[in-house]
Amino acid sequence: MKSEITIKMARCKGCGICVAFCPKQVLALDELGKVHVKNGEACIACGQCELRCPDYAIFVDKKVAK
Amino acid sequence: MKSEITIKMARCKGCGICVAFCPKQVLALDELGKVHVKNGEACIACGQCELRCPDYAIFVDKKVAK
Amino acid sequence: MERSYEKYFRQNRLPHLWCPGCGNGIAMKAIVQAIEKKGLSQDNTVIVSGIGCSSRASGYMDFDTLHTAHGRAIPFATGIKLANPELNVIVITGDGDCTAIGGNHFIHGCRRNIDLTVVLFNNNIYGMTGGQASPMTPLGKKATTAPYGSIDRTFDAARLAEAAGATYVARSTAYHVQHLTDMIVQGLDNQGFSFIEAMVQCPTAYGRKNKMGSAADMMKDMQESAVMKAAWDKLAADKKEHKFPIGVLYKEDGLDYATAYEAVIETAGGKNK
Amino acid sequence: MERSYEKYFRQNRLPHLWCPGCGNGIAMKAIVQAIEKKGLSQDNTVIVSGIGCSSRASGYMDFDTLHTAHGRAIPFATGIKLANPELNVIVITGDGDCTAIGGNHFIHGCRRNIDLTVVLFNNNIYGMTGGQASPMTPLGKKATTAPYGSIDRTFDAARLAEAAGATYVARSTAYHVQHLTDMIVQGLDNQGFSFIEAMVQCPTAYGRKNKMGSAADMMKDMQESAVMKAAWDKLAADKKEHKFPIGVLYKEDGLDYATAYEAVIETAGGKNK
Amino acid sequence: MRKQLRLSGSGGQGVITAAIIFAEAAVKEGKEAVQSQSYGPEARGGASKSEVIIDDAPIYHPHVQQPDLVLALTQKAAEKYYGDLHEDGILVLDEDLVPEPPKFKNTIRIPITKLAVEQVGKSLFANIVALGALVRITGLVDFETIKSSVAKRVPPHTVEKNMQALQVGWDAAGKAVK
Amino acid sequence: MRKQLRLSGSGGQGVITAAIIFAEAAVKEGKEAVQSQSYGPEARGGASKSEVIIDDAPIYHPHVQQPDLVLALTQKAAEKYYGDLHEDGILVLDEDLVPEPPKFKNTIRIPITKLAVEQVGKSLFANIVALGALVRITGLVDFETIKSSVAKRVPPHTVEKNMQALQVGWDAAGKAVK
Amino acid sequence: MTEARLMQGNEACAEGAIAAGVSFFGGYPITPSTEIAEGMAKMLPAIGGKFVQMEDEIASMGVVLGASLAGKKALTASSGPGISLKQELIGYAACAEIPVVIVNVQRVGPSTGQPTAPSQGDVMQARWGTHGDHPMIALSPWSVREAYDAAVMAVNYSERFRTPVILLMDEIIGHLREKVVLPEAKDIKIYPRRKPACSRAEGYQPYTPDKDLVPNVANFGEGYHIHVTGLIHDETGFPVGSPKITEEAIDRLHQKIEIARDEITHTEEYFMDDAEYAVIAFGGTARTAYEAVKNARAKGQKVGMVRLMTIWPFADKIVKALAAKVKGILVAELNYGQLVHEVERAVAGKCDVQLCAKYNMEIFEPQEIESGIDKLCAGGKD
Amino acid sequence: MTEARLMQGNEACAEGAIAAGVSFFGGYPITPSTEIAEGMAKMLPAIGGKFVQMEDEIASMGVVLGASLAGKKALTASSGPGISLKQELIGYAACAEIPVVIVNVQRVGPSTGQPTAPSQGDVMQARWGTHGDHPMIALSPWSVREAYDAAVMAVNYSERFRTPVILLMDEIIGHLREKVVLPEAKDIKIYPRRKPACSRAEGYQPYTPDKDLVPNVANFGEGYHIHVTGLIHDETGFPVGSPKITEEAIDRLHQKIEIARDEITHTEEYFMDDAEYAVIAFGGTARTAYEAVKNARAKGQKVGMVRLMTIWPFADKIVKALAAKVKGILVAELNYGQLVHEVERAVAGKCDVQLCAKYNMEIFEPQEIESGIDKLCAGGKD
Ligand SMILES: Cc1ncc(C[n+]2csc(CCOP(=O)(O)OP(=O)(O)O)c2C)c(N)n1
Ligand SMILES: Cc1ncc(C[n+]2csc(CCOP(=O)(O)OP(=O)(O)O)c2C)c(N)n1
Ligand code: SF4
Ligand code: SF4
Ligand code: SF4
Ligand code: SF4
Repeated sequence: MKSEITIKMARCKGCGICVAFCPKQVLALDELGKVHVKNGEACIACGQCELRCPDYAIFVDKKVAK
Repeated sequence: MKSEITIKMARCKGCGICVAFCPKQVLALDELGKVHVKNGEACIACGQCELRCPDYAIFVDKKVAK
Repeated sequence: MERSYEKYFRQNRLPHLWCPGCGNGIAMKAIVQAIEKKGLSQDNTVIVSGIGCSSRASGYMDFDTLHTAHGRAIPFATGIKLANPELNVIVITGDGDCTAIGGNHFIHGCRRNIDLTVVLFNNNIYGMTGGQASPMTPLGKKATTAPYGSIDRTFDAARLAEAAGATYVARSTAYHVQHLTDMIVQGLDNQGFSFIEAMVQCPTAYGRKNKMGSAADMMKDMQESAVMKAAWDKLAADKKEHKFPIGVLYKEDGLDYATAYEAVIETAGGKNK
Repeated sequence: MERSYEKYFRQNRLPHLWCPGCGNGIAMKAIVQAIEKKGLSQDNTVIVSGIGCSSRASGYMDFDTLHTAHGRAIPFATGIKLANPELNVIVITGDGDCTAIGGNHFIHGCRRNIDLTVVLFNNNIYGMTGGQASPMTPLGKKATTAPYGSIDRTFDAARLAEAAGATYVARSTAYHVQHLTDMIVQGLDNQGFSFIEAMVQCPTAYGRKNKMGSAADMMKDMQESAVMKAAWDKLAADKKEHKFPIGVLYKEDGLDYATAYEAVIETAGGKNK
Repeated sequence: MRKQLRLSGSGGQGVITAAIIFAEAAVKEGKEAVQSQSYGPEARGGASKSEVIIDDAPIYHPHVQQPDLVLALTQKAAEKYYGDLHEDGILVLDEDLVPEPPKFKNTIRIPITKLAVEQVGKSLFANIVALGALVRITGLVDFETIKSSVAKRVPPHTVEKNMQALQVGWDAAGKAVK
Repeated sequence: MRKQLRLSGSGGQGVITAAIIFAEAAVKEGKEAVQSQSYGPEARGGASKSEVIIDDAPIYHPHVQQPDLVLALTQKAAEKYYGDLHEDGILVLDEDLVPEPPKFKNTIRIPITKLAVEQVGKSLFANIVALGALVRITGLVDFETIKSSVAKRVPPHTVEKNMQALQVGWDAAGKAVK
Repeated sequence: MTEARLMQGNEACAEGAIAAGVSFFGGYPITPSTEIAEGMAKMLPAIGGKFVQMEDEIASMGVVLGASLAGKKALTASSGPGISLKQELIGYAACAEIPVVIVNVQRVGPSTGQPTAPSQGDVMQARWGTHGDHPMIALSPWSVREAYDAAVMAVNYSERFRTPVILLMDEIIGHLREKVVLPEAKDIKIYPRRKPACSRAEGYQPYTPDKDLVPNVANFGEGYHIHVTGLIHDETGFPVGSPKITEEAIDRLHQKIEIARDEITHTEEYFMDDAEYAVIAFGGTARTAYEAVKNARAKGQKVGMVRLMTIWPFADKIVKALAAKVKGILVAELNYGQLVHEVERAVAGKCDVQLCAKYNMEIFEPQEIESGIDKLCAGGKD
Repeated sequence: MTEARLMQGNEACAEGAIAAGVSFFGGYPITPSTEIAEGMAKMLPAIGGKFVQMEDEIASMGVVLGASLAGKKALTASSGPGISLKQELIGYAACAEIPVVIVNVQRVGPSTGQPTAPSQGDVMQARWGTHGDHPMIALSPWSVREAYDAAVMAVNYSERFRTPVILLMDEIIGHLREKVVLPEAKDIKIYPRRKPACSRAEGYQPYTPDKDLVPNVANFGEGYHIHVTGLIHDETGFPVGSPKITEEAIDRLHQKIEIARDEITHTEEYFMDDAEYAVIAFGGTARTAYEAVKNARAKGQKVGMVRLMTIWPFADKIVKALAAKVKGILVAELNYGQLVHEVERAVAGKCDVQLCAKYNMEIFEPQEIESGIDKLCAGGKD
């Protein structure tokens, strides 16, 4: 996993924008209509989800090699 | 005199526009501030005075040879 | 010497109340002459005005006439036209009436392309109230509310009309009275929002304060500053200062609002009422 | 993962009340990021908005904020700027707020070139009141007050701003969020009236009624329709349909109103108070 | 006899539509009915409630004073709106979206939204599923009447799905009250 | 002792300015003074009148009730405004512009406008010529006081001409009342 | 009789207006009046009428006045802030005598206030909102069916008196849905547009009053060449600066409605036969007041209710008569206390007047008005 | 003491406002208020203040409210139609508690009316012109000197109560020139802009009321990050949809002025010592009423005058006390009858109330009020 994905659940409204713009199908919505990380391994930390999330609910940070 | 100049005195406010635009100095204002024909002979019936009179007070008609 | 256009005036209301030398009278004559040229019937032509010296014109013209509130002529006129599209609706307005308090209605009238012919008597000042600055008072000029010279940039109402959607935009001056008549005739020809800016002199509230001489002097200024559109387009930028273009400034084809509405009625299954 | 821009939000008021997928949140973030880029102090930046979904933004932003009446943000903002020219004044408005009821203030703000940065969240509809047509609802689209499809021609707000006198005019979209931020930064750079149109999706009141799919679908439409200004200028006319230019659309130098006023005070012999 | 119903949920869940259809069905059956709603101060989101009063006599005061039934489709709505429920009244809850049901004697829990998604295909139909359930639970209007009322209110191409939703709700209520 | 003056003419003739200056001079001399005017309903043109009341005691009702003096610079103004003049009052008329003077005992005719044109150079100064005449006729304020009041009110570059106008009026009144 | 329907107050208002002959609507959306515009947008084109959404509420007033002058019956609708913006042109309509109906679906103010919440806080504004002197007609329905009837009546009064009429709804009724049975078209009385009584040649003057003091102003486009202005004008329609004409003009504006006052002041009485106390209420609040009075009667209190459907002109006579009859009056209104001023004025000390006011964004509960009644019966002491 | 000057009412108003600390004016010209704008355009820049001419009256209200929020004392002025247009934002100022003074130099309405002629026809509009519930302060000067003082007072009240104040002038005073002696600057009491009592860190909330129920709202740019809205809000300034907060908010708006009511209700009595009848008048009309009362006294009639300088809040107490003392009250006003309604309400039948109204575009003559007095003394019979 190249990245750390943080989700502020209280903010997420499940609009699906992050899901739609993720080039690697990392994200999905659950039944309660909130986003979750379905396939974290595939994340390339492009940040498209964070960029367009209208609710500032999802954040992607590059994992810093320790 | 090539023309007939008619003045509706009740309308004339003596603004002097006709006087200023007359190319032949036919017209002048009197003391009471109304226009009068000072030199009718010079009139060439160009109609400049009538054209721009804001009060529709002066009219020039070409004299029709009888 | 009876002039045929006299029949378009309410004779019992003349002489009008405008000041000696005021350009409004010239512009008003241009309108009735345009009406005469177009042969519009007095019975189905309506004159609508706002409030201002210029807007007094409606009272002098022998049609159904409507002297509305300051700035509101265009909405009233829109209601008249939509209610009865058979009527020819002409709006007379001032630079303050049209572009200050009435600015929003002006641009929305343009946007809708409602079939009105709007003639703006632009005297660069609020005449009626005694000489306050208008949105069309040139920079640096004095007005009672601009005693140190105006710093408010001006509208180019014609440019604004075009950007807002008017389909016919023209300008002329009280000096160029025949040309002005022609501009109005073409405005009446256009089925859509037609805007004609008529530059007029206000010797009382504007000219005097700005030492511009007599009414005739002010008209001579117009003569000097106005440049026909075709010539204007060729004029070098540095030659354009203190000058302005006259003529048809913009023209396009576009469906007018009342006609466009017919489609709505059709879709809704209604019949024109 | 704390983001530095979070400090510009009133955390206790988040999550905001906008619908799931509403583009307003994206545009609001673009504004705070522009503020951060410019390094504007939170203490001397004021956010002014009108009334509408978009205008709710002022409540979420941690500055002095002012939620005015529908359409009136620009006059209030003008008063703030003139009273205290040290303040950075940013206006957030909607397409209805700015170009319908607020249209006159909008063009007059442009004309005066008062130093405001006005960001119009254009969702093509009245969101707040549940989906009535705005002056920027495209022809043929449905709205609750245009059940048969809109016949009202639309404003090009950017073109209007330019014609009215704005000295900086730009457009971007919620899809192009970084570009949008950049457009706002440049707007803040300009000392004068800066206008930025931000296209945003309203999936609730506009998208649903017009079968435009999800919020993401609406953003993809933006991606497809928006063309960078440079490319736009080269685009063949027939290729322009359903597309629109984004980027800096107009820019000029011009004295802003508050600065111009200094000269008045000087002439009058006063000192700035 | 007066019956007072309160339907609650969050903004987009369609409780107002459900209430309107209910009231319409009652009118169709010759009863007096009033329906009202209140929005939160927020334009969007927030809790939303809609009330229906059904009676044989004219109805004056238009709001529910003590509901005989409260439907809540979210936790927030349940907490906010069940308080004044008549002690013999019925509380109907979405089983999944009200995970912590208030303690009330007469509570019926139905997985309304889940049923809408799973059996009708979209959470959008939750309100009609709920309506089907309410019709059965209250017995105030005929199932046939509600069907025709629904058919009149919804977009034509969704009528079939909505009929299905009604039936799903009706059946679920049958199971739940058993 | 109360004195009531009415100055009338047409729109641009400056009777309001004259009245203001008169009142100002009275104030300078320590008197109470009020000045008011009324415009016709017309924006422009039409008759215009301005009134001045001068007294030693406070002045309440602000309009002239019965003038002691009426000045009229046009025929129309004369007809419209002289009616309620006190029988012992004075009617001052522009000799040329009021060609048909109303029949009133105490009438003074002065060619005010003509004097302004001929002796001061412009009809614009008619109001100040009239003022000079009124000061002499009424004796209510000092000629020196009026001079300084005029100097204060008019544009600086016109002060000289205006002083001349005052004098012309003063002299003409002297001749007329002789 | 038509079939029973579940109908919303705003919807009923729109349908009522159309039934009365309205074929033109100009407006600008605002909660809680928007459904009227939306209904008109849908219904008008279907009958060949026209709906136009204007740029703001001022333009909305302008466009309906224009349409009315061109011969169409016209309606506009708004709430709170929008009604405030319309004031100048409401005055224009009064002065130029242009028939028009303005619906105000009241919400909580001042300013943006609580936009979705019910209120009756615009009662005094309806009478005094614009500058200068002119009378006003305002009607306030208490049911969905009456919203329909009041819309018909408002249109009729605007035409009959050539005056703006305010349909003073509240959110309670505007958004309420209830069972209604509408009248059949043939049973609806419509006041037609007044027509000139003579031709131009016969000396027609647009503002010459008819016997009922109302002028028969011609529509534009009928060949009369009339002039319409917001300046004070004489019978010709042209402005005059004469004191006499000014007084006459303002007098007539008031008198044309004053002489019909009794006829247009609609009120209803409930439980009043032997009442010693009365509740005065109107609009949506009257429904709750009715319930409260019924409950009070059940408790043995001798109280009745007078419901005002016509708010303006105020029911002076009726309230005066009431004051002579009862010991006390309770005015229940959903505001800080507005109509109560008029009641106090009319009562002129003849009986006790108390106020039951509520302005917390919720409607009254019957119990609240019942406590008011208890206090009233106790002579103001509790 | 300063030198005596001949000064116009409108001029005095402008100078008074500046003396009270006004440094910002936004306006739009309209007769008969224009001289105020013109005076401000000239004077303000000379003291480093700002004058801006806006596109209309609505923008004028907006710009002064913005300037006030940014810390400047601000004034606007208008008449008739312009005042009607300002109503929405007057309500905004009341709700958001923004200090501002609106001068209304009244002219004859309705609508365009008689634009150059005097009237007092906007008395009720001043109180009830905007939608929703909020109180209003309105002052009406009767002399040029008092126009100056009233301007100072209006600015002070607007600052002290954080509320819009209407300076309800009339054309009579606005255009009158008379001798005045202005107070010296050092003798003018100025109420300074209220300041936050604590810092942000200490939990500052902009709408927390001070002891006098008025909040100390910070100016923009002082680092408080406040939020200002026209929605009903709590002490934080943010909107809340709670019935309790709504009620409290509306209550406080009224109460902050109510508790100071006696102090701000300025009235004067003339010839009242042994009076059996009284004339109530205000503004320019009071001057004529004074003359009439003096004449009546000379004729032996036991009549006095009560002049209201504060029109709103209405002088309830004073009028009630008056009613207990005299046999009859004559209300003289230059309109169709407006303030008389309030007088009747307050009097509540305790004495006779008669109206002396004039609305023909001319001011009263003393004789007209004297006839009114004759009728009053004859018990309404003549
Ligand atoms: C609502 C309103 N505001 C202000 C006025 C005052 N007013 C009358 S005409 C006018 C401006 C006139 O200027 P313009 O429109 O340029 O016309 P002009 O008199 O110069 O022809 C103003 C401000 C008014 N009548 N109504
Ligand atoms: C004077 C006035 N008129 C109407 C309204 C009702 N209203 C509130 S927001 C709005 C339009 C919102 O549309 P827009 O400005 O495009 O913003 P959006 O909600 O789409 O972001 C309207 C009509 C109001 N609050 N005030
Ligand atoms: S974009 Fe944001 S709000 Fe939307 S689903 Fe993703 S995380 Fe949630
Ligand atoms: S232009 Fe007309 S009004 Fe002017 S002086 Fe000549 S005739 Fe008279
Ligand atoms: S003031 Fe100016 S615009 Fe008005 S009538 Fe006089 S010259 Fe014409
Ligand atoms: S209605 Fe539209 S604009 Fe408003 S919050 Fe919802 S998505 Fe956003």
